[in-house]
Amino acid sequence: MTSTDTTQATQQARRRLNTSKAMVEAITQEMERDDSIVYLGEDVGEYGGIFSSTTGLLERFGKDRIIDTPISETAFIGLGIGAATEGMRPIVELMFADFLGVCLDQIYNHMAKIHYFSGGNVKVPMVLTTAVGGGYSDGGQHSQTLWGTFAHLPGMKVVVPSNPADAKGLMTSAIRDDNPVVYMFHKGIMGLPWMAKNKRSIDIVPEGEHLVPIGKARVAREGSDATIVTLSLSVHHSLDVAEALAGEGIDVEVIDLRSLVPLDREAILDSVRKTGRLIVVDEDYLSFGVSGEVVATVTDVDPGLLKAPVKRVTMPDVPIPYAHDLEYAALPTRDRIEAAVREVVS
Amino acid sequence: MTSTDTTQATQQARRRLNTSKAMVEAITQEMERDDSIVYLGEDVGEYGGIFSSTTGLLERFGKDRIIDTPISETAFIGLGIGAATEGMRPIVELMFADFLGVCLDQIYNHMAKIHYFSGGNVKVPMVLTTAVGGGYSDGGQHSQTLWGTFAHLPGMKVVVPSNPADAKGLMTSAIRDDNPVVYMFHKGIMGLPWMAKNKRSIDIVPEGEHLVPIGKARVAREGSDATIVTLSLSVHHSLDVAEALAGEGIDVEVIDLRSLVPLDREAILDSVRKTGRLIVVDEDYLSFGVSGEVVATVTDVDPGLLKAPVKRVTMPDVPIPYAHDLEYAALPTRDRIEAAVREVVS
Amino acid sequence: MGAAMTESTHASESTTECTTTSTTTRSAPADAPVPDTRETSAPGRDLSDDTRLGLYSTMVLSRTYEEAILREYHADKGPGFDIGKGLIPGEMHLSAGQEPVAAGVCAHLTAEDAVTATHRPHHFAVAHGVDMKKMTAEIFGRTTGLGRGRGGHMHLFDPDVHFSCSGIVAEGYPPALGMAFAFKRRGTDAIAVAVAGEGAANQGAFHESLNLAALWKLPVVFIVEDNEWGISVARTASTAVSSNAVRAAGYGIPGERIEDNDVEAVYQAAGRAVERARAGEGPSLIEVATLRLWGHFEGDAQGYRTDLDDITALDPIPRYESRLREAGVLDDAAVDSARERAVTQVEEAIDFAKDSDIPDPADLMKYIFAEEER
Amino acid sequence: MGAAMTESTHASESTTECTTTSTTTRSAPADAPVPDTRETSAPGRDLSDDTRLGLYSTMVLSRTYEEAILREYHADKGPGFDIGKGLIPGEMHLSAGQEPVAAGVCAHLTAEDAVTATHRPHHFAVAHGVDMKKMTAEIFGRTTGLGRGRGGHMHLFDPDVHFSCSGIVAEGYPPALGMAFAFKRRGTDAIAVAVAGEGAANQGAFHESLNLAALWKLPVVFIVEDNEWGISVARTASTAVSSNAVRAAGYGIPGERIEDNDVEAVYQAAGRAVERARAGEGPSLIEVATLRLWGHFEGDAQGYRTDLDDITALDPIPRYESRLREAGVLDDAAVDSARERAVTQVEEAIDFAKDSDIPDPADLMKYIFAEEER
Ligand SMILES: Cc1ncc(C[n+]2csc(CCOP(=O)(O)OP(=O)(O)O)c2C)c(N)n1
Ligand SMILES: Cc1ncc(C[n+]2csc(CCOP(=O)(O)OP(=O)(O)O)c2C)c(N)n1
Ligand SMILES: [Mg+2]
Ligand SMILES: [Mg+2]
Repeated sequence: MTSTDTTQATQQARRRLNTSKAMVEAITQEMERDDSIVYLGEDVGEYGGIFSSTTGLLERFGKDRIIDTPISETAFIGLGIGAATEGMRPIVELMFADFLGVCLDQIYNHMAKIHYFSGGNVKVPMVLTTAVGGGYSDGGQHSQTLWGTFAHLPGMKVVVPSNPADAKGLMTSAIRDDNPVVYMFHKGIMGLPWMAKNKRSIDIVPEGEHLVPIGKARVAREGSDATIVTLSLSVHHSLDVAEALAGEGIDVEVIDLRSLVPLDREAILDSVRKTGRLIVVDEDYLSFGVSGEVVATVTDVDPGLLKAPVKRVTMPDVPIPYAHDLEYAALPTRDRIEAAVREVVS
Repeated sequence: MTSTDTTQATQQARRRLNTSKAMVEAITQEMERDDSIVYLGEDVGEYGGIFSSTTGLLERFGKDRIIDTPISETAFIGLGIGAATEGMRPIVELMFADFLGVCLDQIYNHMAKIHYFSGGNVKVPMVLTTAVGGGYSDGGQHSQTLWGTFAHLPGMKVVVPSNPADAKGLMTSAIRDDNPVVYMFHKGIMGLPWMAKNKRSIDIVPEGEHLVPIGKARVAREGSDATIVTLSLSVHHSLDVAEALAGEGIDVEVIDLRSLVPLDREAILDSVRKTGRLIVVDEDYLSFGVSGEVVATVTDVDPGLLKAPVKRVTMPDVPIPYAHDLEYAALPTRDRIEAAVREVVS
Repeated sequence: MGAAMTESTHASESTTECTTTSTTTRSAPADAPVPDTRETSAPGRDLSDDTRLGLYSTMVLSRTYEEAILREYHADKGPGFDIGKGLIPGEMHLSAGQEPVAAGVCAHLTAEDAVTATHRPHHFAVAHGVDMKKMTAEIFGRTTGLGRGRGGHMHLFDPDVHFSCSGIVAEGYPPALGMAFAFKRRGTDAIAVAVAGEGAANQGAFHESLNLAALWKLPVVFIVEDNEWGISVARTASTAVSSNAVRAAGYGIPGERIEDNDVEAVYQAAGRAVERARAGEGPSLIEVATLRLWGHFEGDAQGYRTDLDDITALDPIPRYESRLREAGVLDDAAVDSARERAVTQVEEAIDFAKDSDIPDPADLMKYIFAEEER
Repeated sequence: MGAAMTESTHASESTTECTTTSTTTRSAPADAPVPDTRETSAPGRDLSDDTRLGLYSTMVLSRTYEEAILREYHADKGPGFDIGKGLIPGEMHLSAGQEPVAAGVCAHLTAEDAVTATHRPHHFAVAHGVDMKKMTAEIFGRTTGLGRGRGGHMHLFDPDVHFSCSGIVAEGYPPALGMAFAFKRRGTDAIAVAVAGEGAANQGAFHESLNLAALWKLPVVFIVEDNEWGISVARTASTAVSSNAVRAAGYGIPGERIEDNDVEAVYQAAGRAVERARAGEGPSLIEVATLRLWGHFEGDAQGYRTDLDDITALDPIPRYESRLREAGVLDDAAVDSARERAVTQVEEAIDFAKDSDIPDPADLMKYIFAEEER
C-alpha cells in the first residue's frame, strides 16, 4: 500500500480522522509490515493509552506486542533501548513528558548517544512517544511541553506534529528511522472527547502508507507581513489569529516546525527574509529553549533581516500554575499571539 | 567577619587561593555561622570531593555535617529537599552534572517547584553543587556542562562562577539564598593539581565574608569593538583571546554572566549597545540553550543593535567525543573564539 | 489537626493499645537483626472504644469530603465531560475505599509529624489534619488555598502539619527522608510518614529511599497502599512478588502486610512502626491491601476492571460500621452524629472555597522565588 | 571470542560440571517458589582441568591487559599527572583483582550472549571475547577503535559479541533487559548478563530492572561485583544489608552471594543462573565478594583505604595459581605459556592501537545519526 495508489488517493480526500486515530493508524500499518515493532508503556494495553495513543492496538496485535509495563520508566525505556540495539524497533511511551526526570539518563545518555559512542556500529531504531502540554489545569507536573529540553540534548531526533495527517506521517517516518526519535504529541491536538479540541484536530488523513519527512517544516499559511514560527497546538492558535487578522489586511505567515531536531533553519530564514518580522509562539518555557534558537537561526545569518524586535509568545519562566486563570495567563493564547503580531507589524 | 574589616582588606590584596579552596572557604565560613548547613554527596567526606569541592570539611565539621551518601542521587537530593523544607540549609552535591538524568525529577519537579506550588508558604533553601565540563577526554557521559538544561527549567537559580573570588562570593550568596540554587563549577576552573589549569584559577580571594550578588553579570574586560558573552571556563579563553587581539587594535569586551537564572539581560544589552557585535561562547550544546537565549535577549529589544551576524562558539550538537582531537574540535577553544571575533569585526 | 480527628486516636495511646491480630504478618528480615517491636506493644489488648470511634470518624470525614469533591467536580464539566472545565478542573484522583490506611496510620501522628502523600492525597490530608478550608480552596484554585491556587489537588502543602504531596509516582518518598533527617538532628521525636501506591513500589525512588532510610536509621514509616491497580495495570502485571512487605528484608527493616483493608490492623501495625521510628530504631515498611472504590481518576470508565460487581460490599466504611455496631461501639445516633459533623465541616470548607477569590492573572509571576530574608 | 578464552570454558560443559561448594549460599526467596537449579547441575563434581585452566588463562589475559593499559596510561601523563594528557587520556578504571567474576561468568557465554558492563569494563570485555585490538584502539582514541574514537574506555560497544558498557552507575542494567527481551522473542536461547558494582545496587535502576526482568521472566543474569568500595565510600556506608543476595527475594528470584573472590564458585553459581535463564525460567542475581586491587581510577591515592597493607596477598591470580599448582593442574610451563600467550596478544593489541590513525577533527559530526536505510 502506498499513497500513490489511485483508489486510495480518491478516498484520501474524504477520510477524516482525529489525531490519535491517525497516530494509531500509522502504528498499525507499520506493525503489520514489520513484526520487530512492539509498543511498550504504562496503560497502553487494555486502557489504550491515557491520551488514546494506542486505542485498539491490543485487540489487533495482542499482549505480546502491545505491552503494559510497571511504573518503572528507567527500566522499560532502557529495555526498549537494548531491544533496539538487538534489531527490534520498539515504540516506548513515556506517559507524560513531565516524567522525563525519572528516566532521562536512559534517554539522553544512552538512547541518544549509543550510536555515536559506537562509531555508528550500533543502531538504536526506537521511537519514544510522549504526551505534552497543558491548558486543562493539570498542574505543574503534568502540563509541561519540555521539547526544548529534549531538543537541546544531541543524538535524538525530536518531532512534534500538529495535525492528524502529520501525526500519521511523522509516526511512520519515526518508526522507519534508524535513529532514536522522540515523538511528542500535544494532548490538545489529539481530538480527545474529554478535552477541549482545536477545530483542526479532526482532518483528512491519507489512508495508505503516508510519510512526512523528518526535518522539513511546513508553511501552514503563507503571508507577507510577519512570520509566526511555531509548533504543535500553537500552530492552530496562530492560524486562528492569522485568519482573524487577514480581515484587517495583516497577512501573517505561519510556519509549523514539525521537527525540532533536525531543525529546518532554511524554512525559518526563507520566511523571515520575506516578512522581516518574527514572532515565535512556543508553549515551552521562555528562556534557554526553542524561541531563542529560532531567533538565533536568523541572527546567525543576518540580524538585518529583522525589521522589528522579535516577539516571543511563550510559557514564561514559571512553574505552570493550576488555577485556570493563572494557567491561561501563562499559556500562549490567541490573545497574546494577536497582540504580538499587532505590535510587530505596527 | 566582614570584608569591610581593614586588616582583612589589606590581607585580601595578597591572599591567593585556587577556586576549589575558595569554594571550600565559603562553605566553611557559612557552616560556622549556621549549623543548619550540612553537605551531602558522594565522596564528599574523607575523599574531599572528586573535584576538591569539600577538601578539609570532614576534618573540620565531622561526619554529622559532611556526609557521604550511597549512590542514590534521587534519594539523597530528595532528602536535601525535605530537610530544606523543614528549615535546614543543605548543600547537596551531584558529582557530575551529567548524572542529572537519574535524579532530575527531584531537582526540577520538586526542588524547583515546591515554593511556587505552596504559594510561597514552603521555602527550599538548598544548594545543589555539581561539576561540569570537559576537555580531558572523559567521554560523553562525563564532560557535559548542561547548564542550559538546568536554566531552562523554572524555579531554581543557576550560578556559574569562573574564578576563585566569584566562586567564594557566589557560594556564600547561594547558601544564604532562600531559594534553591544550582551551583555549577567547571572542573577546569578549580585549579586541580591533576588537570590542565587556566592561569586565573589561582587568584586573590577576599578572606572575610564575601558575597557576590546572584543575577549580576561582570564585565571581565571592557572593550568597544565586539562583545563576548560567556561564562565559566570560557571566560578565560575569551580573555586570552581579547588580550591577544588587543595588540592588533581589536578591543573586545568580555561579559562573564556568572548567573544564568536570573540572567542579567541589561548587562548583555549594555555591552551590545556599545559594540554592536556579539559573540556567544558557551561550552554547552549549541541548539536550544544558552547561546540562543543571549541572542534573543538582544532581539527582544532591538535587532538593529546587531551590526553583524552573531557568532556562536559552542559545543556543537554532538555527543562529546572521547578522542582528544575530536573533543578539542568540539570545544569552544581559543582558536575558534579568535576566528569568530575576527569574522565579526571584519 | 482536623476537627473530626478525635484526640483519643492520637499517638499517646498507641503504646498500650497495639495488639497483634491474625491479619498482620511480619516477614523476618533476612539480614541485620531487627528488634521485634511487638513485644513493647502489649499484644492481645483490643483498641479502646474511643480509638475505634476516632478511626471511624476519620474515615467518615474523609469519605464525606470526597463525596463533596466528587459532586463539585462533576457539577459543571458539561456538556459532555471536559476535564479542563468547571469549578474544579484537571485530573481528580479520589481515595474512596482507601480511608482505612490513612485513618489507621495518622491516628498515631501529631501535627509535628510529616506526611508526604501521592497524587491521591485527600484521605491522608484529612486524616493528618490538613486545614480543610485551605485545602479545598486550593482544589478550587483560589487565593485562599494552601498554595494560593498555584498547586492544585496533586500539590497540597500545609506546613502547619508538615503535609505535602507530589504528582510524580514514588517521588514523594525521598523528601520524607529529609524531613525525618531534620527532625532527628533537631532532637525531636517527630517522624515522617511516606506514602506510595503498590504501583510506585516498582520505581527506583522506592528502593533508594528504603535503603538510605534504613542505612541512616531515619524515623520514617513507609506506607504502600496496595489497591491492586496502577491506573489500568493490575498488580500482578507490575510486581514480581505478591507482597511488598518481603522487600523490606532487602533493607534489613521490618516489613508487614495488612490484608483485607482492616483499619484496626493498620492502626496496630502503624503503632509499632511509629514507635520504632520515634525510638530511633529506624524505618519500617507497611503494605496495606486496600480498595480503589472508584476510578483511577474521575472520568476513568474502568473497562479494564472485572472486580466491580460486588465492590460496594467491600466498602470499608459500612463494613467497619457493622463491626463497631456488633461490638456495641456504634449505634444509629453515633453514626448520624459522625456523618453530620463531617458534613458540616466539609460543606463549610466547600463554601469557603467557593466564596474565595480567584487569583489575579497579573500575579502569575509571584511566588516563584522567595524574597531574600537573611 | 578472544583467543585466550579456551573453548573448554564455554557453556557446553557447564551443565555437567556445576557443583555446590561451601562458599556459595543461596537465600530462600520469600515469595514465589523458585526452582532449585542446583539439582540439574550435577552437584559434587569438580570442574574439569580444562575448565580450570580456561578460567586461569582468562584471568591472566585480563590482568596482562590491564597491566599494559596501566603502563601506557601513565607513560606520558607528566610532568606531574595531567589526566587529560597522553596516549590514553581521561579517567581510567581498572579491574585488577576482579578477574574471577568476569572469568567465572563469561565462561558460560557464547558470542551470541550479551554482556552490559560498567565504567570498569575491561575484565568483562576480555572474558567475553571483545575484539582486543579494536577495544585497545578505542581506549587509545583511534579510528580503528570499536567506536572510532568517539566512545573511549567507558563506552565500548562490540556488536559482534553483544558487548556494551556505560559510565553511569547502574544504568547498564536496563538495556540488558531489552537485549534479553529481543533474544527471547527471537526464540534463541541467548541470554544477557548485566554487571554492576555493589555501590550501584543502591540505585533505582537496579530495583526497576530486577523487578521487570523477574516479572517478564527475562533471560538475564544480574551480577553484582562487591569490591567493598564505591570510590571512597565503604560498602557499610552505602548499603543497609550485608549481602545483596537477600534483595533477590524482593523479586522472587534466586539470589546468591559468593564469598572470597572464588572463581570456581563464581563459575558454578553462574552456571546455574545461566542455565536457568536459557531454560526460560527467568533471571537470577549473583553477588561476588571481590577485590579492587588498585585505586578507583588511576590517580586515586586511596587515602581512605585501610586495607591496603596485606592486599597483594589477596590477589586472586596468584591465589588461584597456587591452588591449581597444588591440584596438579598447573605447573611452571603452563603458567609461563599462559602469560606468554597473554603478553603476545596484548602487545599486539597495543601496537595495533598505536599504529592506528587518530580521528580527523573534520569528522567530528560523523556518526551522530545513522543514514536512513529502509
Ligand atoms: C513517574 C510517574 N510515572 C507515571 C505516572 C502516571 N501515573 C499517575 S498515578 C499512576 C498509577 C499509580 O499507581 P499506584 O502507585 O498503585 O497508586 P494508585 O493510583 O493506585 O493510588 C500512574 C502510572 C506518574 N504520575 N509518575
Ligand atoms: C549515577 C552515577 N552516580 C555517580 C557516578 C560516579 N561514580 C562512578 S563509579 C562510582 C562508584 C561505583 O561503585 P560500584 O558500583 O561499587 O563500582 P566499582 O567502582 O566499585 O566497580 C561512582 C560513584 C556515576 N558514574 N553515575
Ligand atoms: Mg495502586
Ligand atoms: Mg564497588
